[in-house]
Order: sequence, then C-alpha cells, then structure tokens
Amino acid sequence: MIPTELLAHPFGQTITLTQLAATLDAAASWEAKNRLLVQLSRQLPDWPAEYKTADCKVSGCESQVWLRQDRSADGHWQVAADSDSRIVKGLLALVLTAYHHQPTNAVQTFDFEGWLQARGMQRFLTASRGNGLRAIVQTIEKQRQ
Amino acid sequence: MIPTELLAHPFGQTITLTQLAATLDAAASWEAKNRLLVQLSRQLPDWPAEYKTADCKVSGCESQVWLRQDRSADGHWQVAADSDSRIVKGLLALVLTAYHHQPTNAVQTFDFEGWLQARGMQRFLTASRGNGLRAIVQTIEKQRQ
Amino acid sequence: MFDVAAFKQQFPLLGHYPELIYLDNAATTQKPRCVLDAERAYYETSNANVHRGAHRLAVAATEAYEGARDTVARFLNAASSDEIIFTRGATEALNLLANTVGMLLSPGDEIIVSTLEHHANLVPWQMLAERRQLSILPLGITASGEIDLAELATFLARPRARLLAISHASNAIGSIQDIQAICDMSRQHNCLTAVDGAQAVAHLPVDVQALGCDMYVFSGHKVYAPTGIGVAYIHNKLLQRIPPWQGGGEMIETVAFSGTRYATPPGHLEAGTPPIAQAVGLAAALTWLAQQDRAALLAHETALHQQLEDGLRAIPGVVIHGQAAHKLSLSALTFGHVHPYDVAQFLDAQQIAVRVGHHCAQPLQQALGITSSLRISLAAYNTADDVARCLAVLADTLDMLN
Amino acid sequence: MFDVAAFKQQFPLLGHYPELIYLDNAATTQKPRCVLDAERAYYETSNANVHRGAHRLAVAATEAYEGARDTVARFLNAASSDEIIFTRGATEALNLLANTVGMLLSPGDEIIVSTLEHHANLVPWQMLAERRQLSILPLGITASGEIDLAELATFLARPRARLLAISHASNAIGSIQDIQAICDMSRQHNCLTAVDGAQAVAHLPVDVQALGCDMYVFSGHKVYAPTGIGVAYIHNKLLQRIPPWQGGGEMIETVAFSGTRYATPPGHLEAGTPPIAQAVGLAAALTWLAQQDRAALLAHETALHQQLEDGLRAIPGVVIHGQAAHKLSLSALTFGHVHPYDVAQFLDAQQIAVRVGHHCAQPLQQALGITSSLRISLAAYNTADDVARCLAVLADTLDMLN
Ligand SMILES: Cc1ncc(COP(=O)(O)O)c(C=O)c1O
Ligand SMILES: Cc1ncc(COP(=O)(O)O)c(C=O)c1O
Repeated sequence: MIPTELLAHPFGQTITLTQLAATLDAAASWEAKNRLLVQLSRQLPDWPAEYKTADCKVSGCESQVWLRQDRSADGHWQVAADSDSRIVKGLLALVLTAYHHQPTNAVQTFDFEGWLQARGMQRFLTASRGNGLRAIVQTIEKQRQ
Repeated sequence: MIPTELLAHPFGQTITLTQLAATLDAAASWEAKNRLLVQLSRQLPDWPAEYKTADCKVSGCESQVWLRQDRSADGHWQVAADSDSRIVKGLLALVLTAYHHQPTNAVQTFDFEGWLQARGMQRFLTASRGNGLRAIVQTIEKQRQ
Repeated sequence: MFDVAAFKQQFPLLGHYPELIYLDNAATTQKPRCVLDAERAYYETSNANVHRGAHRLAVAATEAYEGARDTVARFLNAASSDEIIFTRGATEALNLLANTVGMLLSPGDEIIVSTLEHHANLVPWQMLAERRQLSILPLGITASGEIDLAELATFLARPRARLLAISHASNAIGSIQDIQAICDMSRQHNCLTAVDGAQAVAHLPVDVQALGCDMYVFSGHKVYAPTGIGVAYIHNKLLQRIPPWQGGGEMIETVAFSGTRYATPPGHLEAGTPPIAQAVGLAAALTWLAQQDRAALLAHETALHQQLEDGLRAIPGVVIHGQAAHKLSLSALTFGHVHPYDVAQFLDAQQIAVRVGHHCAQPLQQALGITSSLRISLAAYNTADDVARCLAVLADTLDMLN
Repeated sequence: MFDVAAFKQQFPLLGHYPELIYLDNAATTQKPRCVLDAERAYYETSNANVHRGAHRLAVAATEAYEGARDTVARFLNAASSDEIIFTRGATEALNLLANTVGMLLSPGDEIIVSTLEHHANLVPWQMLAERRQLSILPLGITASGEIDLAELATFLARPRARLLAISHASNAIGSIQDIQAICDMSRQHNCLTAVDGAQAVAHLPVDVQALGCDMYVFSGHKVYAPTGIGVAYIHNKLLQRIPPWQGGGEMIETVAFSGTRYATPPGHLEAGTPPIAQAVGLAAALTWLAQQDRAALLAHETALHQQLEDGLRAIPGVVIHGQAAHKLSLSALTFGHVHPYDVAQFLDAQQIAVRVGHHCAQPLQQALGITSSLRISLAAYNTADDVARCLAVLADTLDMLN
C-alpha cells in the first residue's frame, strides 16, 4: 500500500490531461514550459526520506526518481512519484495525470509519448534509450503487466 | 652460398640503375612501365623448385617471393630473387640492380624508395605497411645488419 | 526499366573519375551523394554527444543515432531496435559475438565454421576456441562452392555442436548459400546460428525474422554507407543472456571500485561514444537503398554478371572458381601460369580496378588449390560497357602475357 | 592576438546556429570545415578498401590511411608510426590495452587506477582484473582534485604493482595532472603507464617520448575530428610483446583451420576494414590544429575560464568542484538543493548547451559526495560573450529556482 501522504496530489483526479494540455500548449517557449513544469512540481508532495528506498528507485534517469504503484480496491491504479529535480518532478506530474487513479484499460490504450510529442516535449523522451521519462513510463507499464 | 645458376642475371653488374632509370623514365604510361617490368623479368632466371624453400620466402607479398642473399669473398653482397608474378619479378630486377653485387656501404646510403618514387612508381611501395616491395627491401636490409 | 546512367550519377567518385571502371565492389562500395550529405548534415546541424543530453543538440544527436538504429532494424526486419548493436564493422561485430555469445559455450562444445568463411568469421571463433577449450568443426563445401548440406546435417547431429558460423554469401567465390534451409536445419538442432551478411546486404533482401537466425552481421562500407560502422543483430532472447564485452561509459549503470552494474541490452554492448555520424550515414544508405527498386537493381547486376561470365568463358586460359547455382555478381579467376597480380596491374593501367589475393579466405583458397585469385565484383552502378571493356582488356593482357 | 571570431567561422555548426552557446566541449567538440571537407574529399576521390590493393584507388586509400597514421605519430611525437593503432575511440583503445597489455599480467598483480578516472579507464581494467585475478588499487585524490602523489609513491613501491591507469586531465572536474612527474615515478618502479589523454589532446601539447609513457589514448571526436575514430599509442618495446585482441582480416598472416599466424605489429591489432575516412578526418583535424597558434588558443581558453570561474564565485549558491592548480577550461558545479538538471534545462531554453550527470566518473562523484553536477566546458571557439551570457542566465535561473 502506498502511504496516503504520498498520494496527496491533484494529478489524475482534479487535474486532467485535457487541462494540462491546454496549459502546456499555451506555454509557447521552452522557457515557459520549463517554468510550468517547476510550478506543477510544487503540487506534488516531497517524499519523506524513509520512503525513498532503493526498491522504488527508477534507474537510468538524469536525476533521482522514486516511484510507487499499487492497485486500489476499486481496480484503479494508484501512482506516487518524487524526484530531486523540479523539472523531472513536473514531468512526473504529467505522468501521474495520465496514470494515477485511472482504470487499467483506459491507460493501456493511451499513448503518453504521442501526447507529449503533440505538446512539443519529445526532447524529454529522447534523452536516451531506457533513460529518463521513457524509463519511468516503461516501469509503470511493466509493473502493471 | 647462393647457387650460381640463381645469380645468372645482369642486374647490378652489366645493367646499372642509371640505365634502368633512363628506360623507365622513357616509359611514360603505366601500361608501358608494366610491359617494361615484364621484359625485365625475363632476364632473371626462374628458380628450380628445390630452391623455393620456406626459409627464403618473403611473407606479406601479393605474390610469392623468394630471396637469397650472401656475402662473397670480396665483401660484395650477392642477391638472387624470384617470384611467380612477372611484374613483381620485374620489380625484383630493379631491387637486384640496387642491391646485388654492391659494396655494403654503397647500398646503405642508397635511397631505393626515393629512386622508385622519382620514377613515378610509388604505387608499388604503398600497397601496405610491411607488404610488397617495401617488405622485400626491408628483408634485404635487415639481413645485412 | 532500371536507368543505370541516372543511378551512377548519384555517386560523386564515379563522376570524378569518368574513365574509372570500378569492379572491386566486394571490397567496398562507392557512396551515393545522399549518404555523404547526410553525414555532413549531421555534423553541421546535430553534432553532439549522444545520451544523457540536457540540451537540444544532444537530443538531436540522440534522435539521429537512435533513429539510425530503428532504420537498421527495419532494413533487417528485426523484431525490435533493441536487437541492433552498432560496431565498427562486420569484423568487430563477429568479435563481439565470439566474446559475448561465445561465453555461453562450455569446454568441449563445438563450433561449426564453413570452409569458405572470410577470416573475420573464422579467426574470432578460433581465438575463442583456444581460450575456452572448444573445438572448431570445419564444414566442407561441394565442388560447385556451396555448403555441403549433408555434412552440415552430420555435424548438427553431434551432441556438442552449439554454434554455426556461416556466411550468407561468399566474398571469395560469390556462392549464395541456401541460408533459409541452413538456418532451419540449425534451429532444429538447437544450434545457435551466426550469419555473416557482409556480402549479402548490398544485393539480397534480408529478413532475420524469416530466417530465424540468432545473429546477423554486416559492414556499412559494403552497402553504400560510410566506413567505421557495422551492425550486429542479436535475437532478443539471446541478447538478454549474454555478458558485456568492452567496458566504459554508456554501457554501465553504476560504477564503483567495489563493483560495477551493467546497463540493460543493447546498451551494455556499446561502450563509449559510438560512431554517431557513421550510424547516421548508414541509415541514409539503407533508406536510400530501400527507396530503389531493389529487384531491378539485382536484375541489372545479374544480367551484367551473365555477360561477364559468358565473356570470361570465351577467353582461353581463364578459370572461374565457384559454380554455385546462385552467385553474387562476382567472379574469382585464375589464369594458369599467368599470375593474377600481373593481370590486375595491366587492368589497372587501363583504369579497371579489381582485387587480387586470398580475399581473406585462405582456407577456401587452399581447398581450391590456389594461392591467389583475381576477383571481379559488380555493383548496380556498373554498366554493360564496364564489363565489355574489362573483358577486352583482360583478353589482350592474357594474350600479351602468354 | 588570437581572433576568436575568425576562428569560430571555421565551424559550420556554429554558423548554422548563431544563437547557440555550446559549452559541452568536453563531451564532444564541433568540427572545422576543413575536417568535413577532408573526409568528403576522401570519399569523392580516394575511396577504396586499404592494403593489398592492385589498383590505383586502393593505393590512394592506403596512402591516405597510412598517411593519417604518420600524422598522428607526429602529433604525439611518437618514435614511429608503427606505434599508432587506430580504434573507434578512447574507450575501444583502453579496452584494447586491457585485452593485450593486460594479458602480460599474472594473477595477483596489481593495477593502480585513480579515483578520478572516466569509466572508460576503469571498467576495462576491472573486467580484466576479474578475468585474470588481478587486483585494482584505487588511487586517491587530494582535496583540490589532484592525484595523491604520496599515495602513488606508496602504491608504486608495492612489489606487485604492474600497471598505472591515469588520465592526463579529468573530464569531470578538469584537473590537469602532473603527468610528467607521474610517468617518471611509474617508470622508476618499472610499472607500465597507460595515460588517458581524451580530455588533454584538444588543449595541451603531448609528447609521448618526453613523457616516457608506455601507452597513450585519445578520441578523435574530442579534438575537432570525426566520430568513430580513436588512437592507442603503444611504445614499440611493449607492442612487440603483446598478443592480438580482435581477429579477422588484415591482422593475420596465414589462416588455416589448423592454426593461424598473426601479422607483425601494429597490423595484428587492427582487424578488419578500419575506419578509413575517419582516420583521414582525424589527420586533417590534427594537421589543422598544429597549424594554429596553439599557445594562443590555450591562452584564450584560460582567460575565458578565468572569467567563468570569477563570475561563478560571485553567484550565491554555486559550488565549484575541483580546485587543482592546473585545470582544463572546464568547471563542474552543484547548486545546493537546486538540481543541476533543472539549471541545465533553463540554460538550454536560452540556447546554452552544458552537460549534467555523473560524467562517467561515478567513483569521483562519490568521493565528492555528489550524484550529479553541471559541467561547463570551453573550447577555443567560445567567446567572452558566451561566458558572460552563461553567467547571467545561470544567475537568473538560480534566483528563480531558489
Ligand atoms: C564475407 C565477409 N565477411 C566479413 C568481412 C569483414 O568486413 P569488414 O572488413 O568490413 O569488417 C568481409 C569484408 O571483407 C566479408 O566479405
Ligand atoms: C577522460 C576521458 N576518457 C575517456 C573517454 C571516453 O571517450 P570515448 O567515449 O570517445 O570513447 C572520455 C570521454 O567521455 C573522457 O573524457
């Protein structure tokens, strides 16, 4: 079970992908997008150190990323994540909006990479094979199999 | 001792480098130079099979080359050589003209590669590091040390 | 109809030497302009080091490099780009296989290597065998220069035969093996199959999934691409089991003096800064090749080769080595007591470029009883005139030397 | 006076992105036009496979390739071109050393590896050590980031210390080692010395004979040359003693199933078709660099670096790692609780390219107590404006993120 304090965030519940898409699309420059990601990161709780254990660390990222995932009683996937980078944490907010509190099949048919690309943010995907955002999404999807 | 039948050639004795330079320089095209080399090769004796032993084979050439060298009583170096390629044998005739029957010190100060280059024949030198004509000349010079 | 003149115009070197008749294509091919342009464009607009890039140029470089991997995967019809490892060339790819897949073998295991392999597909296995106490089973060829399938069946039935190293097509005599049948036989005996496709890729379609081979390698420079790049395809199931080979940056996950953890495949097989621009050039070449009518290219090459061998058979004293039913557009020749090297020199004086030597296939040359041959190898930019002129000069030369 | 504007104009990529401030030079440098031209000219006028060529194009290619070897030998002041081996890069060169020179070591022997080595100069030795039961002695660094010479003396005095792996200059914190003193110490103890010059060659003069080192490696792409090419210098005495590593064409003399004889050095270390065009590009880069006023380039870089570190020290919250007396024009930074990656993203949005991460030097980062740093690395085409702008954006970014 994921500690509830880690789940105290609006992404995937009160904040939807549609809303985020509009905000991101309005941020025209990279500068503006970076700022937006930093803002989003502030709405994700900082994990207390005791939860940042090796077993929930996602490897191969340029910053440290911790991720926990679980299935709630009603069949929804719960996801919590943290990073020591603000921008990565902002990206994690996007990931959570797509994957947190969603019914399983909704997520399986969702193309998160395509969605990011449409926002002009593929640079966060291509840093490396098996690294960064792609590694995070892959970790989520693998755990669900 | 080198069997005398292998030494029955005019190169380095009746034919000199000066003469050969003039003939080669007169052969303007590569075609003409190739023909000349074939002609020269005919003046070098074909070695009987029993002399073509592994110990006198020069390795790393595009054709098979056999080389024997010895010092005569009067301090001159005697060189004999054969190849299964006519053109290489023609080149061996050039080598013999430079190295056969010459006093040791005359040869040591002679720049055979430069001489060949001046004839526009460096292509026979550059085939490869430690291959071809260069390997032959190096073998001769090494044996003399 | 295939327009060879238009095709040829895409190759700057051939334009630079209008008189040149380049018939040494099995050694390396010339490069089309679009490949040179792609490599240059990479350096002028995307050059950065790949992976872990926190800036846009690094992202562009990574996209170019990983995009090249995707292109290679499509070219070979690999199931996933993760199965593609970039190397310096076919030789390094085969060394990589011997040093990684080879580590799965145990003392006493046997590696079947055909007699017509290029040294690149023999020496790495020999070195491995010596290190790990394996044995090499030399697989014979038939009189026409094809793999002896009966002997292959015998070898595969041996309980310790674990790996088969075989070329798709021979660089020395041109035989195209029945590689599908060979891969099928090998798989039925649970024998791993490493296919050396260095000579095949520029001419024949390749589908690694259809072949069902475990490994397939080739060099860029023989398929209209730059030097310094090659490919090892390794089937995912095998890839997951093999250790790394070279160590360094990129291939590790964590490094400490107390011990090192390696990255996940294929990353753990690519140590250090890869040949980025060369991978981009390779992708450009493969993309360009896929855009051609490859059947028409092959038909053109085959017709030229027919013309060549018909002509050769009409010249007294010419011996053609290798009479396989399916051959690359390549002919290996000897001329009785006239040395191939001499013939090549006279061809060269007429600007006809061919290769002479053992073609890095000494065991095959020994089996054929020759020490050197003259190899004429065609590519799609060669013309009927090239072949006719080569035949004419060859005939004159033999006349003169005889 | 050094004219940076004129110098910069020689780099097409920098002209293509006039706004770009490229400060990731330790990862890879941009390429001057003459290097791209040389590589292209090779493909358009000399492309053929090297060695054993019976035709003029093969001779031209061989001359270009072997001429490149001569150029590298002159650049390093090697006693002979035979001591130069071409590889894909520094990483492959170090793997080659570990797999050839490393084979001269016996179980129980010790390899000294400094704590600030790039993974490329650590992992191959670790892999070797595991295979051959050797031990690695991790050589510490001083607080300022230099090799601890006192500890080195202790290590060298150990009876089984056989090989020292050391970098000329650190890619992660920029320290330039007193490599002459280190090589002298090592030689006095009959310890072999392998110097990783990947970061040094673009900035510092190198003279392997003066150093008296046994091995020296570098990558082309970090010294204004193409990707896919690198160099291992191996002193002739050592070269004559070492076995081959990769097997294939070119590196053999005779091949038979009954056994294989290798070519003489350095040929036996270059298996297969080499990266020919890339060697030509490297030679063009080294020739071009030698034609520059290298002292003026270095003075320019040093002045910029002074400007950079002065500016950095004036920005609150910036920590500079590595305070060696002699440093490359490179600064590794952390920012308290602000993550280097975030800073780099904001720099990138302003077209300033820097690198973030462990810089393939995790043991060093561990010693420094950090997991990631932001690295600004300069080359001679950078300008005072580049540095000023980087400082301004950095200060704003930290302001915003704090
Ligand atoms: C059949 C075959 N295999 C392997 C190789 C080795 O390729 P490379 O020299 O490009 O590594 C060649 C090239 O000569 C070849 O023809
Ligand atoms: C000091 C040092 N050594 C070795 C390397 C490895 O070089 P390459 O990745 O070009 O093989 C690098 C490059 O990152 C380096 O900076």
